[in-house]
Amino acid sequence: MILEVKDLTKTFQGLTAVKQVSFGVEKGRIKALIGPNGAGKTTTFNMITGLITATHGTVTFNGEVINAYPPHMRAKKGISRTFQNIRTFPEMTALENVMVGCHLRTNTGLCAAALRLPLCRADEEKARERALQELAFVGLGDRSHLLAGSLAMGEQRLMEIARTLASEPELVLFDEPAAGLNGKETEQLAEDLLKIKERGITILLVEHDMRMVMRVADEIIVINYGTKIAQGTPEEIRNNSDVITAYLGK
Amino acid sequence: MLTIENLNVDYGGIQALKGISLKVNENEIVSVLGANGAGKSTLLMSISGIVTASQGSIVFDGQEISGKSSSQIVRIGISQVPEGREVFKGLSIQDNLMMGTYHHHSKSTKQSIADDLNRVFDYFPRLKERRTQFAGTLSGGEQQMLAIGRGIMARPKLLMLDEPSLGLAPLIIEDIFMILLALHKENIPILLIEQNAKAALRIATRGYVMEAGRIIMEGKASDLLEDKHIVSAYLGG
Amino acid sequence: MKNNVIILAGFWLLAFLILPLSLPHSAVAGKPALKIGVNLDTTGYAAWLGEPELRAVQLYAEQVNASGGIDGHPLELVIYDNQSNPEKASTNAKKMIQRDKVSAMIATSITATSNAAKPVAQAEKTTMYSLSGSFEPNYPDSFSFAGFVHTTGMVETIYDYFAKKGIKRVALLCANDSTGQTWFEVTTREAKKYGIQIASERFNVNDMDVTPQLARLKAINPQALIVGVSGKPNAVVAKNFNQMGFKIPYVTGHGNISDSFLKLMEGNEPDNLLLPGAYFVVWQELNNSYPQKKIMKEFSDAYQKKFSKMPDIYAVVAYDAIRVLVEALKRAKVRGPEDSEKVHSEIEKIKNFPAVYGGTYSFSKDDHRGLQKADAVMLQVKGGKFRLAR
Amino acid sequence: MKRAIPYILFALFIFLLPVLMPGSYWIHVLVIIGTYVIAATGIDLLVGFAGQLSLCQASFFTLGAYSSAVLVTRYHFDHLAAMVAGVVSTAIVAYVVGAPVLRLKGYYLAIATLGVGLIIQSLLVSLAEYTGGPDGFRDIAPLKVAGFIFKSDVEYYYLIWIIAMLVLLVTRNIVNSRVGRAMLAIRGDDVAAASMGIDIAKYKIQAFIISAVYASLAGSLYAHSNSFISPQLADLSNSVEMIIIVVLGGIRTIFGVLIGTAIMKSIPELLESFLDYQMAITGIILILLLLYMPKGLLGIIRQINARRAP
Amino acid sequence: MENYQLSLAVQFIFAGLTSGSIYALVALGFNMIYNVTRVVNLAQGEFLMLGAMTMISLHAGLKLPMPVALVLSTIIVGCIGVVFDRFIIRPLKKPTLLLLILLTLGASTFLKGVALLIWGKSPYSAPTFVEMKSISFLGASFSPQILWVIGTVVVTSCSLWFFFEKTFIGKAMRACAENPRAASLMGIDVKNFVTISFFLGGAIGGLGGMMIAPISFMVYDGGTMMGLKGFAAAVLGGVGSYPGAVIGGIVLGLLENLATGYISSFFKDTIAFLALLLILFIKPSGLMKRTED
Repeated sequence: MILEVKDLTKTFQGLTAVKQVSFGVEKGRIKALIGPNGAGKTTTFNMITGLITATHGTVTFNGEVINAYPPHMRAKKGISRTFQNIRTFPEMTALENVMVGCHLRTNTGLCAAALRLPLCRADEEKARERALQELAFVGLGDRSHLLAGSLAMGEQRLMEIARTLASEPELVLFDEPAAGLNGKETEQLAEDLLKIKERGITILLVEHDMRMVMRVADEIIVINYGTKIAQGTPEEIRNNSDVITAYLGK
Repeated sequence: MLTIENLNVDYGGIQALKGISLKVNENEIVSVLGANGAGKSTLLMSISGIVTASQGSIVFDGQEISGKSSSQIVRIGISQVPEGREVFKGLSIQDNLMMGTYHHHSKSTKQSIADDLNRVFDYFPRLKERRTQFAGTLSGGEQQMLAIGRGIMARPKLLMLDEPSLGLAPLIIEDIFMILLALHKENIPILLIEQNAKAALRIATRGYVMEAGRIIMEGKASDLLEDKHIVSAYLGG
Repeated sequence: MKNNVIILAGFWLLAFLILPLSLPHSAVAGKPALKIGVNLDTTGYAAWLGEPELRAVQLYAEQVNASGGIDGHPLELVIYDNQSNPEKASTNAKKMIQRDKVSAMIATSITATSNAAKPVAQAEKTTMYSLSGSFEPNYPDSFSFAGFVHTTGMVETIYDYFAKKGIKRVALLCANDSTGQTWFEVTTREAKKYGIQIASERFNVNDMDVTPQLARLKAINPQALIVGVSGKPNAVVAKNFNQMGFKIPYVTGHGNISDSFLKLMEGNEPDNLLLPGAYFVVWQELNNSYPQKKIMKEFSDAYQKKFSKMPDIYAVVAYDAIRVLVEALKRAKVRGPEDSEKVHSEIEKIKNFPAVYGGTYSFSKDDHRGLQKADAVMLQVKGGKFRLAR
Repeated sequence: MKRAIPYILFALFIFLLPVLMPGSYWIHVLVIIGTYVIAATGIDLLVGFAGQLSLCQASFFTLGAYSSAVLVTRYHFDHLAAMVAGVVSTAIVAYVVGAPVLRLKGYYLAIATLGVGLIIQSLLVSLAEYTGGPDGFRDIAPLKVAGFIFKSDVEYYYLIWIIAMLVLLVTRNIVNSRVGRAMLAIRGDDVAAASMGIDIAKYKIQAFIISAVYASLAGSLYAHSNSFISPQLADLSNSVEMIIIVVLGGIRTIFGVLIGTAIMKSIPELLESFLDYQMAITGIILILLLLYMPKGLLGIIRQINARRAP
Repeated sequence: MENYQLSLAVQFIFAGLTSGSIYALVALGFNMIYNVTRVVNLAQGEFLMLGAMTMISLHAGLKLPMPVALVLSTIIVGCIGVVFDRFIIRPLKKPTLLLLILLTLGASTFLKGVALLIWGKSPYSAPTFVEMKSISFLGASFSPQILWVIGTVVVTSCSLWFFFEKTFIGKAMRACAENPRAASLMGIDVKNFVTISFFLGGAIGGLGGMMIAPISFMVYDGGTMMGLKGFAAAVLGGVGSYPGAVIGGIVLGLLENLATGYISSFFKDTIAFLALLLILFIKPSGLMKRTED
């Protein structure tokens, strides 16, 4: 298990958004988290990445309890994510956006930067190369010089993925990556996720597009009203009557 | 009902719409498909008067509406449910719905507005339960219901929806499309823009396909569903 | 790359715009004009002082030029506004000395701006005549002079008056600005000599309400209140003072001797409003034998005729300052900026020069004010007019 | 190497200026411009790159000025040591203040920094025993470094402009590095930045401290070159002026600060004959510049160039 | 002695209420504009000054009776607010917080400059609305004008609250602020509402100025500091909240005056702003922030 979530609970002003959710993610696999809108999926994501702190329960990553870590420390440990409403740095170019992803894997400090020491130059070169590589990986190799804000939405999503990969994560959390993409783009995205999995990176996925989830996920967890209602292989989930009434329909 | 001819829209030097011609007849659900950035939202915005067309005509109910302000257009009877819901998060759910009545509020009787409200609550019982809560506390699916409800409160002669299924769970998408069909039965024509092409074409009577600001194909929805090009480009294998 | 070239071009352009400005003004035909720099607070918070001062200086320049100038040289004023801002005051001083080549300067009426201009005058060896009562012009090799009786003299005048009236417990309310600071320091220091007991509070010039301070001061049951501030805040204090039912004398600084102060206090005038000031203010009350009464009347008439306004104490101080400077220019036979170093030693030689202010100016190496404590007098505001205090 | 040519030309220009206009009063103005370039560059880094609005830059400037002045004049510190002490203590103040304040955002940050500025200013006024109070601090000794005493404007001109150019260079280096990118990312979207492993608090405070250090340095130089300082230097309007400088020159274009400062400090010079009209005219100029050139002069030049380039 | 302490405390509190109420009025006008347009208007203090100056000119200069002068100058300053929006705010293409702050500060310089040209540099005063020397209460005494000031704050804040929370039009105005585009899709004429909000914002600011004119005096640059303190009050109470504006203003006013009274008049601003910072550190979004954001 690379990630283990145990009894995770979050209450907002008396309302329980997530109630004692527990699951694990095995290394090198794709796990999907599905459930109706407002079921608490994004809240769970935010607790894993540290954007909000859990009211109760633990998040264990690589055997270490990381509850007390702020987001950037968790990123340093190897957890990276994308966002439901794409979050780019719109006034930076695509290349610079992805170079920000290299932040963790370079270490120029303030003084080295100010004096532009050789260390700093080397870091810059390294980051640039890495960023170009990742942009090429997601198929944006020729868009690197454009401002992130001027890219089409699908491209921004891909750029966000490249940025995530540039931080050399062990685990990536994808929050509804297919939202707003059409059928064909979604298929392309599924291919990309599988390619990322091939690189040995573990994936936790939140998605409403069932076709994609069924195609890429090794295992699926279903939550509703903040509690886990089912867990299993895509096949099992597809036939689970609870899931059908709560989420899938028909 | 709605007839658009040769519509052109420029966005800061970039031509977003190039000679669009489109029609919505009475009692129709027309859906417009297309990739991101094809100009679908711009089309709706120019019908609503948020964006002004550089050329072309939009005739609604026999009346030329291009060049009219958005508030005039709402008054004429076109109501849009915008992409991404855009509910007023700081207002209560009931107040959100009441905002839909803004353009006829002073002319309508209290009773007729209350009837409308009840009609919406019949469609979306979940909204009724939470009528006094802030809209910001709703989940994505509920917000979409609210946005549609707000559109209905405007008593539209034409309802336009921009990606109502965006980011919603399968079950809720189904609910929403059922409600669109129900509205259609009440003789409200609908112009629907959807990324989720399959679902859209299933309920639509006719469909248009847009690419790079142009309409490249149009036809009966059932025909489009079977078209090879559409299947490979938008529906996925 | 291209950007940088454009920036560079921009800078060159700027330089060409600036260069012509930096050239000295060409001399006019005839005898070259003698220049006096006027560096006043004509806008900003001390603008109400700067304005009358500027008017008085302009009036005198006109009078001098009408009567043939200084040995045939016309007098030219180089006027800059320092916006009551020390930084501007210092810049202005540099500008008038280096660019405009003035022979002497009149500087501001507030201490902070005078202090800011002082090092420039010193470095450039150019005489500066400050119009501030608390500015310190006496120090080794000083090129600075100052108008007014020194604040210490003013405070002593007040305390002498208190001694006569048997006042021993005094409440002190000073502003958090330059004037307030000076009054706070001088009054508390002098109080020891006179055996006066003082309770003090501070307030901000922007305050709309000083009742908390006044309430605290009430605790010592004071026999008089001294308010160390000039201008507008006085009105707020006076209003609160009356409101709280104080009946004791209300004493404030000489900086308030102006028409605008009287207007300000209209309707809120404390029963017993006192301030130390100059004989000029009450020249109509003076005996005809008072030696300066004639020049006082002349100045007052000329000023009123030109500006349709009563001259206030600041106008007088500025008028005197330029009179002294022109006198020194005459005596030193200054013919151009190259002679400006001589001006200050010439002023030190001026003795018994009649002051429109009241009294006479007698300067020396150690006294760059020239006025004595005896030239100050206690005044009282009665019925919207300044009177001699009984 | 070719890229360095404009910089060298510019440096040459700066060094030739005093030769071109000897004895001119404008040298004095240029000294002041140089000082403000140093301080405003800090604002460009903090507001432009890290996206943290600060309304207390002038207070840090004044803090630097006072620490130099008081230490040298009252306690007879070595001038260089006093300057360093001033910079260090300002950095400490910035750290102590910045740690809590920078957690705030938007107007809350604006009002908090404004409060910090007012507190520093009112302390300088209140602690009259050390600072001379509202009258200001006068007779500050001219700067003496290794036996050399800076006296004339021209000497200060060279000193200050060398420092200003170093500051610009250092800032440019920071901006074009991992650190600068991290700051820009925080400005763009702090949540995304944190998710990329950027320690938001650390970089915000680094930017805050650097800008305070620049301000303090500029303040020290100002104190010595001007020999008189007063708490009015810490006025809010001065802090705002520094931000306006940055915006006019072109926010996030390091060298735009030069243009912005030149404009802001020349406006009053050029308007001086308007006296009472000055304020209204300055207001109009500001409004027009901000409305029709929100990207600043250098920003516009860059935009035009970018459009021309493929 | 105890009596003395009590009257001292009452005196401090009334002083705090007076300045606090003025801050509250500035903050109310500020929030009024912010809530409909999301514009951060730092020139609100200048509306105060314009209100006071216009009223004094109308009353003392044109000899209009006080109530007429009050109403007229409220309308005039409201109209200035509208002009302000038309020529200064609306041309701004991409409003950011930074640009808005700078722009409104620039506008404040301009308004001061114009006021300087019209009214000159000398301070003006106005008579209290009701002829009365002073009111005594528990040994403390204060100006009767305080009651007018407090009354104005109560009436203004209550009617604003009622308007925006309870009336249909008020809710529509809130909708405009939250999402102008969605609002116009409802047929709401957003531009009209923006104009109305600037009118009201200007009018409330002007009213504040008229209320204090008899207490403090007004000069061409007398509004700036009050504007800033009012902005601080708005932030303290939570930007956008009307009860917050009132509470923020009163808290700030009380803090200042209690600090003056009980600690030291020398460190008044220092203490008041330290307290403000502390409150912000503990409650980073102000005392009464609405839940929506």
